[in-house]
Amino acid sequence: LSGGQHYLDREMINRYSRQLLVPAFGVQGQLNLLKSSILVVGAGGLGSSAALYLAAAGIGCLGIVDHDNVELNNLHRQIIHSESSIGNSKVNSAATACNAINSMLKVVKHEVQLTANNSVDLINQYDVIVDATDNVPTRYLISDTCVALGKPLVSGAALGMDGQLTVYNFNGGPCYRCLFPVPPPQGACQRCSDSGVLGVVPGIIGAFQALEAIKIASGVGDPLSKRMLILDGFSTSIRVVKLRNRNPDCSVCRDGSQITEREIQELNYESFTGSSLSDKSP
Amino acid sequence: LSGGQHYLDREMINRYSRQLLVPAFGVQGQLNLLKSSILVVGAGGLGSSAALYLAAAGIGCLGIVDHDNVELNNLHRQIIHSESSIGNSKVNSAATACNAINSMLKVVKHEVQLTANNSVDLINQYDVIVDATDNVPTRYLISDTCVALGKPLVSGAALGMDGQLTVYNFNGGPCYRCLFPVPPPQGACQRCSDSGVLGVVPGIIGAFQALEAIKIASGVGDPLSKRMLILDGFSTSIRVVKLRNRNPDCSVCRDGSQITEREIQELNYESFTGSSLSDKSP
Amino acid sequence: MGTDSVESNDTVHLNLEFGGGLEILFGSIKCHSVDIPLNSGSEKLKMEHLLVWVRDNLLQERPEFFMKEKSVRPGVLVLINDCDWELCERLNATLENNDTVVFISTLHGG
Amino acid sequence: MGTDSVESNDTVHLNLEFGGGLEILFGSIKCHSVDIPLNSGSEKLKMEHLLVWVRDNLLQERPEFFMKEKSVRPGVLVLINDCDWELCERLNATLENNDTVVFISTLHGG
Ligand SMILES: [Zn+2]
Ligand SMILES: [Zn+2]
Repeated sequence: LSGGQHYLDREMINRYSRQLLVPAFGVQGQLNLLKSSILVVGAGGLGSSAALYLAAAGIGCLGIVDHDNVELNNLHRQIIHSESSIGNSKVNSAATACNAINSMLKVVKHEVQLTANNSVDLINQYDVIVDATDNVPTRYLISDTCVALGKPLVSGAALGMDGQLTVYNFNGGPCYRCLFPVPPPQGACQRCSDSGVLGVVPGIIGAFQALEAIKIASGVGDPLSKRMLILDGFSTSIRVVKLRNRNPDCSVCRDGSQITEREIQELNYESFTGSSLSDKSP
Repeated sequence: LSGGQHYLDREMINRYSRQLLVPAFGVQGQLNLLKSSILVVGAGGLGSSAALYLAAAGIGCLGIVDHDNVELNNLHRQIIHSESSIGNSKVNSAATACNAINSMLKVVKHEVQLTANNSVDLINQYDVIVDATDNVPTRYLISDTCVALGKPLVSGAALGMDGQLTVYNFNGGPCYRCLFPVPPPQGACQRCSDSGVLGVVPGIIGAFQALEAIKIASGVGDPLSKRMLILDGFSTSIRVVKLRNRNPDCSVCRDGSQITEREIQELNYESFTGSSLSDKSP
Repeated sequence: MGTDSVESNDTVHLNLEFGGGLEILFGSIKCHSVDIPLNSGSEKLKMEHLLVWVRDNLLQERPEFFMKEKSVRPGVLVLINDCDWELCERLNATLENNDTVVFISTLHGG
Repeated sequence: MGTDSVESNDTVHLNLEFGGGLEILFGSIKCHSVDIPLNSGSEKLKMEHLLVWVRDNLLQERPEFFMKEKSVRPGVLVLINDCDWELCERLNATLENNDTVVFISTLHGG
């Protein structure tokens, strides 16, 4: 889905001039970015800032996946939406906001729930995947699909005043299952809709996700692979810790026998994790 | 300018429900926030994310100071604006975006350049000040005024792929002049408009500024006083370092002889720093 | 020199931190400065021993949300001096005086 | 054990980092692992001595953007092991083997 941009026209030079001036980024970084396509899965708290900053930065194509509608109780954190969008689809609302800031951007709206049946087709269309979802089974599904298709995955999460960020499946680094071969027990982890989140915390993590996706897509800088950023917003303490290497025995990403597209479709992520793919209340 | 909110009505309970569920924040944190007034100086790269997240979070009153108009080359980082606002005032554009996400918020538009003549009157109206400006003399002016009026100051900065964040003049911590009694030599520091910035970097720092301002206004958590967050976005490395205490000999904040409102008006910040208060090109 | 800390050859001083919501199991206190007694006869403190000590001495509720069998429950990352314990022998890792061990529950919200 | 590093009682090994744009003065290299020779007769390495060594051995251009008189120029923060050098005697601070010293230019953009 990426555009075939090989030069910067006059409007691009004006629009992106402040980025072109960054020595480490420059014209080549911007050209790489303009050729790239990035998929943001989830247009909620993380996806709001991730999608807006990706749109503004000048990627070639932005895909947005969500099947929810905007609710009033989203607006304390989901700054891509507004009151006038309440009741309308998040994908439409987010796409409108992204094109309002950058009409040169191609936005593809995927108003569906990501499932084992569509994840391969969706993810295969993009260069870099941003996991901005809010539940355990979708996180396994996205990571497994990225392994099968060889896509780098920028993964963020937030809850309460805490946030976490890492890049999976990049340049020989671990996948989600290398770190978490077994899902957590039910009750040990919760969604924003169950246990709350200070709105700006997913905003911070989502912006960091945009940064990592931009770095991967432009080929500039060192992405947060084999490392994890851990934010404690209550005390504003931040660690960037060293993570394990890829697990040579990982059930999903081990060399020579990575998970296949067909195997993904045959997995039941909800029964594996004991939790629902949908963040809608039952 | 703060509202006199003493209870949460039904719409507030719905709108802020995910924040009310955060144990450390809760109803008392939200009520404190709803009573607070916060001034964001600068509606640019830092101010875009800072103001949007403050608006969404439910502060009582948001002031925005800027005297510039929106330009196309702002839009790679200033996500509070959109193409339709090009040529219009940043303050109007930002206020419209903030009220679109939260119509309950009182927004005060200050379409002026902050100067030694108006800084006391402006800053005196607010509980917490966010420095989202882009030049050295304005940073001294804001800090000096915050010292004279006893206001906590959340200070952010970004350039290239680097960002910095700290809280000045809070709870016995240092002011800007305690750290930097002498301005840097000309040529040693530059503005985004001169030397460029990757758009998402001020987005990250601005969101952190909103977090710190929310913590101070709500009385929740440990603000980043006497500490500085230093972000290297190229390598995604982050330090939170320990800063000096207040300098007992600081020319501005020393006990018993703090700078006065009148002294601020008599200072020439442009000649002190050798640099212009305005970020407009000459 | 302090009067409120015990240090000897028979204990190891550690800084323990719990995060990502795991602190709820520990009275919502994130940072614990502790002196762990060594098992008689053993000269070194291993992670395996630390986990049992934490469960028996610091944990206030729901041990099944902290441990599973001899290790931490799935979904908890263990960091020894800012390094994934997978890089340093996991349960068999040896802890030195003043090491920092972080237990962090991975988040899934967004 | 390495062949590419010199360690002895006569040098102090330091990790130096330059940031906030200051790295431009050092060939745009942010991290430098260096062994600083001690002045003959002095047993300890002081910050004052380090600054001169950095200026004479690492700096590639515009020394006035790094130093002013005997100290760093205004607008540069110096951090010794993540601590503002103002908390540890500034020019008089003593550096130990494997210390990390960060020189960071404060930013003003937004
Ligand atoms: Zn794997
Ligand atoms: Zn001061």
